[in-house]
This record gives sequence, structure tokens and C-alpha cells, in this order.
Amino acid sequence: MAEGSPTKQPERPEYIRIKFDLPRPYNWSTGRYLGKLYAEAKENKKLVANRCPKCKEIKVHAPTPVCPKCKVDMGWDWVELPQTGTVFQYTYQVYPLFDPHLGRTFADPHPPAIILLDNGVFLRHRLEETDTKKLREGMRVQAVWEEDYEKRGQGFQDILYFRTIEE
Amino acid sequence: MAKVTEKLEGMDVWVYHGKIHIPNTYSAGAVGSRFLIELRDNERIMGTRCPTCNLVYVPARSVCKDCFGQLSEWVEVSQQGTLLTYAIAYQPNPVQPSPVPIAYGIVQLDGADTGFVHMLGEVDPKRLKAGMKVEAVFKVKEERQASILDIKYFKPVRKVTKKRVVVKGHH
Amino acid sequence: MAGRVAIVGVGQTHHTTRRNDVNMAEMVGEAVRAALADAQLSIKDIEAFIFSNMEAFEGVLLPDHGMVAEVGATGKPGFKVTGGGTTGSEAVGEGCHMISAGLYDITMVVSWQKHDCGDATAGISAAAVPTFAKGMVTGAVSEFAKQALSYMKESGAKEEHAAMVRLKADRGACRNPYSHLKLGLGSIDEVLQSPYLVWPIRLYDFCPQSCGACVIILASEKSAKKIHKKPVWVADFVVVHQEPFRAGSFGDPTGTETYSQHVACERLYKRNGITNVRKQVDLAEIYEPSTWEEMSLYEHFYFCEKNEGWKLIEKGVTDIEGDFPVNCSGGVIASNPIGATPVIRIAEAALQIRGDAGEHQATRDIKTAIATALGGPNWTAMFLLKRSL
Amino acid sequence: MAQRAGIVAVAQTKYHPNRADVNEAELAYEAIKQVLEETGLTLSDIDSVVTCCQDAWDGRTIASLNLQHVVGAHFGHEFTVAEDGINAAYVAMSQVLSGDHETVLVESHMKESQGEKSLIENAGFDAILMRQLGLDFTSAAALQARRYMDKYGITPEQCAKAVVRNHGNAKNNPFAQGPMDITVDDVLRSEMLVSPIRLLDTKPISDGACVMIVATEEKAKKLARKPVWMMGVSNCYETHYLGDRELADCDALVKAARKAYSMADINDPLRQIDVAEISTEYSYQEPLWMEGLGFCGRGEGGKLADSKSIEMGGQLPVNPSGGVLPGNPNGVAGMARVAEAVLQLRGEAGARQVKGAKVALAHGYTGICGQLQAVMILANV
Repeated sequence: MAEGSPTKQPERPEYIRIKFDLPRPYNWSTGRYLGKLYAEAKENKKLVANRCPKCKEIKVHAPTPVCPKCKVDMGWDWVELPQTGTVFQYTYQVYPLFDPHLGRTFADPHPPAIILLDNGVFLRHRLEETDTKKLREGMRVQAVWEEDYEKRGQGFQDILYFRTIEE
Repeated sequence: MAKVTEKLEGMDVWVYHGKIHIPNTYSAGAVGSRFLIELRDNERIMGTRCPTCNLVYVPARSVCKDCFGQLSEWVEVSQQGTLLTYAIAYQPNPVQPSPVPIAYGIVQLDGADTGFVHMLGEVDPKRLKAGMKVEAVFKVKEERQASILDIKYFKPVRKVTKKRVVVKGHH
Repeated sequence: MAGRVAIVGVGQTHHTTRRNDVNMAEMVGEAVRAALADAQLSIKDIEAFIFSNMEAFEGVLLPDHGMVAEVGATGKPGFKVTGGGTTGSEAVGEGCHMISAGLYDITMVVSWQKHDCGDATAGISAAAVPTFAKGMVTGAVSEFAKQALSYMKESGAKEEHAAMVRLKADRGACRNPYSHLKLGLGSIDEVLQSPYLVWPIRLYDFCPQSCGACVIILASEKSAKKIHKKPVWVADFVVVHQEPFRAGSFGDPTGTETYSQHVACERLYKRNGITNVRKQVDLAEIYEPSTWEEMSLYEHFYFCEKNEGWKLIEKGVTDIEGDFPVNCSGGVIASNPIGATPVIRIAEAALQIRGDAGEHQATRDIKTAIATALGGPNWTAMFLLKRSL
Repeated sequence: MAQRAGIVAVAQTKYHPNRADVNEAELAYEAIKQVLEETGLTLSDIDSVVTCCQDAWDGRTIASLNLQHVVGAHFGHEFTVAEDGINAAYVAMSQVLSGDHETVLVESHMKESQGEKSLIENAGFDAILMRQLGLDFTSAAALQARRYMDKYGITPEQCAKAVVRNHGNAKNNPFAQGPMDITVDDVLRSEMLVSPIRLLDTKPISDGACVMIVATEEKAKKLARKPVWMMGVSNCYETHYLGDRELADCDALVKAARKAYSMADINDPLRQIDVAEISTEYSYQEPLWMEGLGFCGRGEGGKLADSKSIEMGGQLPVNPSGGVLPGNPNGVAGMARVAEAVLQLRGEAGARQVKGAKVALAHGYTGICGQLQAVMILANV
């Protein structure tokens, strides 16, 4: 460095980092299709999905105005889904990950699972059983609803989890 | 707990009032860090000069916008300069460092060829005028954190310094 | 493509966890200068810029706007692509379109991610809107965990095979001056000792969060031959998006659904007369966010029969010295600056074709290569690159 | 160019301050349905899709995930771009001219009501040098407005006239969000947001979507009642740091316009262009952008705003639709200008029609003080 230069470069340079920690609020709308699912869950503790007029496939996650595969208008054809099924696949979270909607790290103790409902439709939800030793594919499960009407109105989350059942 | 979902009147549509909250940390890099550290430690405002375009960038930058040259020639500029433009914000937002109204300004410091974007203070907003002389007001040393906010704001110059401080040095 | 397009310059930064010595714009500028040096062009020669980055990870709005000076784009046209993991491929695709459309002669694809600004897992989790996915958010890791479980069950692959994928990647990464994770692993046991993130995905099974940038300069046929001694031709490319599977995002545990990879291959291979990819293509750089996904992608891209992906790993077919090298660079599980990741695949494949990959140059002569990308819910992009057309 | 790219069909939703009743996909689908109906195409006939959205506004990483089903992107070719939708139309044009795609669906949507404007915009400023000051796009625009007005003697009255004229024109536009009967005095007495910008100098929060189909010349002639051709287009970046820019002169717009004009063989824009649709989120931008577009000399935008020549029936009617000021979402605004230009050239603009329009200009911009400017020239012959 030339003489008269303003600062001496230190041996190990100090690097500045500027932190921003502001949550950004949003008002996400369910829209009309997902809203139908919300309404049935809240009012009737029913799980519903819409069905494509062409391929007849039932759209669970999430109801849409267009069938992704046939690319045709879905119309307004709703079916009620059974609330029992078998565990098709599950995993469990060992390491907590940062949840962008909570603003902190979080590990859900309830194992995420793909549940094959009794009408052959796949639902992604979570299991009540937290003891991973007791989990197995093919186990029978049933939806457990939030019983407090005031607390419902959260769509899929109106079902708290799926409980192991003996049959 | 506040209600996060709200049903729209008269239709089966819900609105979820939530947030995205991911903290972000941005590195200033070598050039930006040196600029901020100079504010914090020495109350000096530094620029970098492009020898090709003969432009002094303040705040210091690492690249010339015109010729893409990498800048390594550091220059200290005056803390006084000319107000190029200004605006007074009356609407609050969560990022603003002080309550509204906030006066923003772009100041061309003596010895610089670019404008410095910052706030204006100690002035009646009605008396702001492009072309007026302003000078930097620093926070007290204990409050300075090597950030752009180490400068509190620019205020109108009561007494113009005749001496132009321009110290040049090579990186 | 109406007009033929070639890659005439590539440049990348070294990829790493943290870059405190540069801000985002300066980091990207390093790759711009490297690519210009490679192409022996001046910034004045670049006519238009295509930016690729997933801005949600840095929490920046319009990130391209913040680096106009640092990448030399002042007064120039430009576009910003923002489409999940395949973003980089779409950007290179757009760079090609602009040239073959006759709108520009030389374009520059600028891609990056600076993960030290935020949290990539959180960023990916934010892809799920709370109205339908609240409480089911575990980012990409859990989706790849499900994919791994399905693959294990169906193909008979063992955790040891996933470990072999990491060992292969690590050998490449240790030879690649730019790669992020250089673990120096010696044995399968070492990999199997790494902890689970989401069962059965271990820390070493998954890609890191990297800071890094990659730049590719594209040119029309007329200019390409003047610019570079060894232009690499973009023979063709496809981008195929996909709705999530009924029962998964990156893998279909029901074994009944079509994958975007199949559709992409059908289009790309058919258009280019490829009936046996292992014979007609010499090398691949694929976008594999996890070790398990690499084995399964071998099958989806028809490098082998179904349920035999792990056998390619076992036999060393895809090693750097192998018959069909895959990810000599170390791949995505070694370096993953997401917005740049697909562009790095293309750049690395181009270097292999030029014979300029240095320490991690494949043993066999590479004349034709494919570079792929994976994003969204199993979206696929594929580029076919050739030494001569 | 041997081939031309044609716009086959356009559609917009009615712009609205709060469409909480629909999500992004349903909003976009309202417009998508219209272009499909008009052309008789189905989503399966589309061979490429260009969507335009921004994660920070949609509140979702990979925002295009929101709508891939309604654009028919399953197993399809989809590019997602950011910035204003006018750039998406530009990308679609390149895909068509490249020979790779024949029929491209272009979609742009935005629900500004969904997020918090100033917080989202603040994240667009350099994090080290500007973000901590709490700047948003309006406060930056105010710095530009003051600089422009001071340098060239543009008056608040001249800017207010732009507001009054745009709102007046909007009354003829069925898609317009909020045409208001206002006077220059109303504008000058409205609440001060960031001096010198008042409430009525700005556009309100707006939700909406715009969709179009772009096709090869051959395909466009078959599909469209009246195809409109993309004759010239360009965009251009300005540098980021506000202090490095001469805010009173929009250099990026000058460059973008020059390139678009030269492609379309335009050397006297005021005479050769029949109608212009320009994006102005703030009133001062109308005279400023008109200077950038070469409709008048530097500093003469105020005089032009005062004159009758840009009114309906004038030499070059500007924003017969009412433009952006009565309410268009950012990101859609520029693409909506293209859509409006198309309606003009098809003679389907209803009460806002400029008679016999043959050549139209559409302008859009993205970012702080118009950092990325885009200009498109369209023609019906």
C-alpha cells in the first residue's frame, strides 16, 4: 500500500455482515376450490376433493380448476374421501429444519406419511404415533379431527393426524 | 392466539394471514467492509476512483458501472457536499430507522462524482432545496456498528469548510 | 433451433459455504470475468444478459437489478429467469433462443446463489403455501427421503450403494478446483457413519448449501467460430415441467406414473436419433440432489435398465475412468449454488468436450455429452452438447 | 427477420384492489379461459408457456408452482421469468422466432393485496448501502420526481394533469380498476405520501392477470381473427445505486426505445406511431418516459403533457386505456400495455379506440425508478 493511504489493511481482514430479521406478512387466499375443502372440513369434518370429468382422477393436493394431466376444466365435481386407510410410506425427521412460516427451527415429532385411503386415493399427512419402532408400512390408520369448531378452518390441518387403529 | 385464517363473508374462501420469516444476512465484501469500517472507526467517508473514466464513486464500490473496470484506488472525500435531490416520507414502514417524517436525500460530496443516498436531519423539510450545502453527522463512537447508519444523517452546513480533503492512496 | 448456437466461454467461482470477502454482486462478477477470459471477449461484446437465481433464498427482490454494474450489464438488455431448480437450464435455453431467433449474436447467462445470506431449506420449504401445506414442511430433504425409501424398496439398492455414490462424487470433487465439499472420504463405512437428517437420508447423502456463481457465454454459429478454437455446440435441449406425483414429489412410490425425465428423454433422444444413450453419448453431468436420486436418475435417463442404477455404481461404469462417466465434477452433492447448479452442469459438460476439465477430465474422449437439471416437483431439463455438429 | 412473431389473442382480468376470493391460479385462469375460447385452442395445443411472477410478491418460492396446472405446463415446456410481463412477451417472441416453438402462452399475474408493498420493495435495494434506510419504491420515485422537476422545471400541475387525463381515459376501459372523476386540484390536495408524490400521483394496490398467445407468422394467420405483429422490441438495464444515476434522464429507456425503433424502422416516433400505451406508476413518470421514448426533447415532457396532442383525438394519444395510474399491478402493468396496444390495432378497443391505428407502442418497466425499461412496437400490417 502506498504511503498516506487511509488505513492499514489488517492481517486478517474484518468482514462486515448486515442482518435483516423482518417477517414479511402475507394474506394467502385459498381461492374457491381449496376453499370448498376448508368449508367441508370446518362445517362437517369431511375431507373432500375434486374430480376430473375426463380422467376421473381425484385431486387431493390441492383442488384445482384445471386437471393437470388432461388440461381440461375440472368443473365442480366433488367427492367425499374416506377417513381410514393404510400407511403407504412414512419417514421421520431427525434433524430440526428452519420453518419459514414459523421463523424458527422445528422438527415435527409426528412422522410425515403417505396414506392410501380406502378408496385408493393417496393423502399426504402425518401420523400420531411418534415411536418410530412402532411404525410400519401397511398399518391401518384413521383421521383424528380437531374437535373444537372454533379452531377448525385450517384446511388439511383440521385433521390433527392419523391414529393407528386395530381392526 | 390470534386467528390466522379468516373466512370471507358470504363465500367459501379462506384467507390465511401468515408470514414468511427467514432471517437474511448480507456480506458487505472486502470493499464494502472497508468503507463501513472507515465510517465506524475513523468517521471518514471513502470512495474509490476509476482511473479510466476518472470518476470517484462514493460510497466506495469495487466495479465501475461504465467501463467494468475493477476499482482499487481509495479516496477520502469531504463530509460536506451538495444536495442533488430530496424527498420526505410520511408513510411509516418497519425498516425505517426513525419515525416519520423522514427526509431522504442524495448528496454529492465534495471530491465525489456520484451521489450518496442517505437521510437529512436538523432541518425544516420546507427549507430543503436542491443545491444546498449539507454535511454528514455521525453517530457517537459507541453507537457506530460499521453500517450505513453510522452516519446519522446529513444536515445543512452552517459554515462551509474551505479545505477540500482529498487523500489518495492505492489499495 | 433455427440458428445454431455454441458455448464459447465458461467461468465459475469456487463454491463454498460462506463468502464474506465479496458481496453477492461481486461474487457473480468473478464468474463473469472468468467466462470473458475463457472466451477472450470484452464485456462490450456481450449483447444481452440472462440472469438465473432463486431470489427467495437470499431474500432479495429483483436480484439482477442489484448487480448490473458488477456484471457489466449497464445499458444492456437482460432477462431474469426464476423457476426452481431448473432455473439455470431455462436461462441457458433462453440465451440460445435469443440467438437462434436472430435477436442477439452473443448472450451471457449469469447464474448464482449465495446461500450464506439465508437458509436454503427454509427457502425451499417456502415453496409450500401455508393454505394447503401448513405443518407439512420439511423442505426437500424429506421429499428425497421418500424417494430414497421407494428406490430402496423397488430396486434392491442398499445404503452401501448410496455411500458409493458419495465416494465417487468425492473423488471427483477432490480433483475439481471449484467444488465445495471435498471430504477426502476413504471408505463406505465413513459415509455410513454420517448422521441421518430425515431417515434414510444421511448428511453425506445430500447436497450442501453453496455460495457460487457460474457464467456461460453463448454465440451464434457465425461468431462462435471466430471467438473460440473449441466451441461446444448446443445441439438441442428440452425443458419438461410436471405436477407433483399423487404420492410424492421426486419419486412415485406407486411405480405407476410417468416421470418428466421419461418425457424429456423421449423428446430429446428421438429428435437426435439417440436409441442407445450409453453408446451414442459419452458422458453426463446430472443434477442429483441426493445420492439415491443419482441412482434412480440413471434409470430414468435410460443409462441402464430399471432397478439397475445401483449396479452401474457398483461396477464403476459411471466413474471418471469408466465407460460412461457421470458427474466427473463431483456433481450437486458436492456443490449446490441452486440458481447456478444447472449452468455448472452444462459448463462442466462443455469443458469435458473441450478436454479442458483438467484433473477431473474423463479418461475417455468426450465428443457428446448431456447435462440435466432437476427442479420443482420433479421438473427436468436436458441439454445435448456436441464437439461438432 | 424472415419470420415474424404474431400475437394471436390477449385477455385481462378486471383490475381490482383486492381479489381475496381467488388464488393466483384461479385469477390467471380467468384470463386464460378467454384466450382459449377466442382461439378455439385447448391447453394441450400450447407447446410452450412463459409465466411471469415474483416469489417475493406471491409469498412462495418458485411462484410459478402456483399455476402450472392452469397454464397446462404438465409435461410441457415452461419458462418462468421475473420482471414485468412485457419481458415475458419478449421471451415468447424469441421462442417463436427461434423456430423451436409455434404457439406460446404468456401469463403474468400479481396480487399486490397479498403482501406488504413497502417491505417487499425494500428488499429490492442494495442491502449494504440502501436497504437499512427504509427506502421503498415510492420514496425512491420521489427522489427521482424531485430531481426531474427541479432540473427541467416540470410542475406538480403538469404531473397532476397526467393523472386527470389517465383517469378520464380509464372511464372508457372496462378492465380499469378505479377510473375517478378528479381534477388537478384534487390531485394537488390529496394526501402527501412522500413529497413531492401525493396519493393521487400514484397507482393504488391492484390485483390482476394478463394473458396472451404468441405464435409463428404462419400459425398466427390461421389462429387469429386479426393477428398483431411484434415489429420491434428491446429492453435495457440502468445501474442500481441511485446516486450513480442521473435520475432526471432515463438513459435505459432511451436505449431500449432506440433499439426497438430501429428494428421496426421508426425514425420519427411521434409521427409514425398511432397510439402509445406507457407504464407510469407515478404521475411524474409520464412526461419523463415520453422524453425517453423520444416523443419530445429532454425536459419538454411537461409541455407535451400540457398539450392536446397526447389526448384522445390528438396526434399521438397516450394511454387510451387510462394506463397504470387508475390501478394495475406491478409485473402485469407493462404486459397489459401490450394487450391494450393489441386491442387498438385490432380495432377492438371499444370506446377507447384510436381510429385507424396501425402502429402502436407498448412500454413497461421494472424496478426502482425504472431500472429495467422495455419497449415494444406492434403493427397490424
